[in-house]
Amino acid sequence: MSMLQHFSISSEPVNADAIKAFVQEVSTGATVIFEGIVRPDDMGDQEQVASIEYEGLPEMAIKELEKIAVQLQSQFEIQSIYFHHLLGKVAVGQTAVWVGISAKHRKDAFGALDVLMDEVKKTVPIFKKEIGQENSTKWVVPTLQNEKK
Amino acid sequence: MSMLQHFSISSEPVNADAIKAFVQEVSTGATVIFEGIVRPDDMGDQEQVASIEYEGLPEMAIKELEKIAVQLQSQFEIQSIYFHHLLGKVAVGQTAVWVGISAKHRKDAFGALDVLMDEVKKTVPIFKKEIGQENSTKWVVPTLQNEKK
Amino acid sequence: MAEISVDIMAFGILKDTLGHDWFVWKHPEPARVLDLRNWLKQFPTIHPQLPIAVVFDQTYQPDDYEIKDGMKLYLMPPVSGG
Amino acid sequence: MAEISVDIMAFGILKDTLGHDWFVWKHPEPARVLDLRNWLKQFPTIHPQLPIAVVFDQTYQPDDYEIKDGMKLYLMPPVSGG
Repeated sequence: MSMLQHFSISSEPVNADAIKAFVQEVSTGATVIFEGIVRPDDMGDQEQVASIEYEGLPEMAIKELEKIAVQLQSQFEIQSIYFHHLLGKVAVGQTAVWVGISAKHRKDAFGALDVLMDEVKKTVPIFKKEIGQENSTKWVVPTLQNEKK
Repeated sequence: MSMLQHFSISSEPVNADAIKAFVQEVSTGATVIFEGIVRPDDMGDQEQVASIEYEGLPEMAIKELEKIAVQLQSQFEIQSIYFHHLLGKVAVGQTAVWVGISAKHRKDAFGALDVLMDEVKKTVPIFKKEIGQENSTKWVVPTLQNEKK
Repeated sequence: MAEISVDIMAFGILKDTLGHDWFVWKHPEPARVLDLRNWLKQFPTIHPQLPIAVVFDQTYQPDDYEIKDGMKLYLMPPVSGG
Repeated sequence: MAEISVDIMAFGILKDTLGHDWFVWKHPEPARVLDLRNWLKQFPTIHPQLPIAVVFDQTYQPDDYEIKDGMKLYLMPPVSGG
């Protein structure tokens, strides 16, 4: 089954309405739009995250996202995927990642969204550094206790 | 933990931006917005659904939704829920149900959305009748082979 | 023997069988939800496997719930919103 | 013995250890990804349990992948987007 897809990684935010229009263009059934927003997590030493700085390799990231899309199509019946990830500094409360998915049935849309985000966190070359209110920085390394710098 | 919640059932559509504003007001972390859209399903006899007519008991529906919200809070750490269901006739391609959920972590938002929709389909007194392109009608009865009228 | 009389409104597919507005149901005391369900079995147009919920006071009531004179009840087929 | 020379750029936490721009790595032939990983163990500032991915041609390469002279490689810690 064919699927409409859009993957982008840049320092420009996108408009959620554009994502909605993209995924609803080909949908009758279920659309789901997810936004991942920067949290004021505790960095330790009584300091809270003020922003997160993302860096990555956009071209390779899109290649990895395309692989994930192939996997999703084998697992779920979905009609479209829209994915956008910001690079650069994103303040607490701001959206860093947008995902839109449409499917005939909601279970496919929900399942694909969940698997997509899990896979992004395994293979897509994007790296984040927390920046505290006092400007200390800490790279986030999922498999290790986080390193403090 | 406190949670912001809004449940409504009426013949008026809502604006997805309002849902987004509602759930993002209290969110840093993850927001997910689901729209359930009327599908042009096959009704048999080569006729396709042109619209769906919803009827229900709004006051009792909201009571049932409040029970579901209590259940969700026991299972997931969520910050807000917004739910709106249309009554009356909704054409193919139009949204009939909107849900917005925010949580600190996306797994809670996704899980709560999935459970919410499952529970709505068990206990919330809303009933739908498919109306075909040739104006034949068919009540949708999930536990039976659908009755044709 | 005393008899109860209640107003009933049906929803969904049941509405087509039982009427689009309130109707009156009468039954000797004591009347329980199960009696109402059994009464509904007389209608050949109601599918014998259709689960029917009986609602009073915005609450689904069980088989042994006693229906009192003057109550307003709703009859509901399985819900299908969402 | 011939030696290969490759350009390497590090990402994330590795950037702070190895430099913010391209650096050159030299190694006798044959050089495999495992040799590069072993070389990285000399840095006391790199956590010994940090998984490090080696990327060539936008692809994660395995331990036995042979690194050829003139390649441009990326070193990546575990990804943390999303």
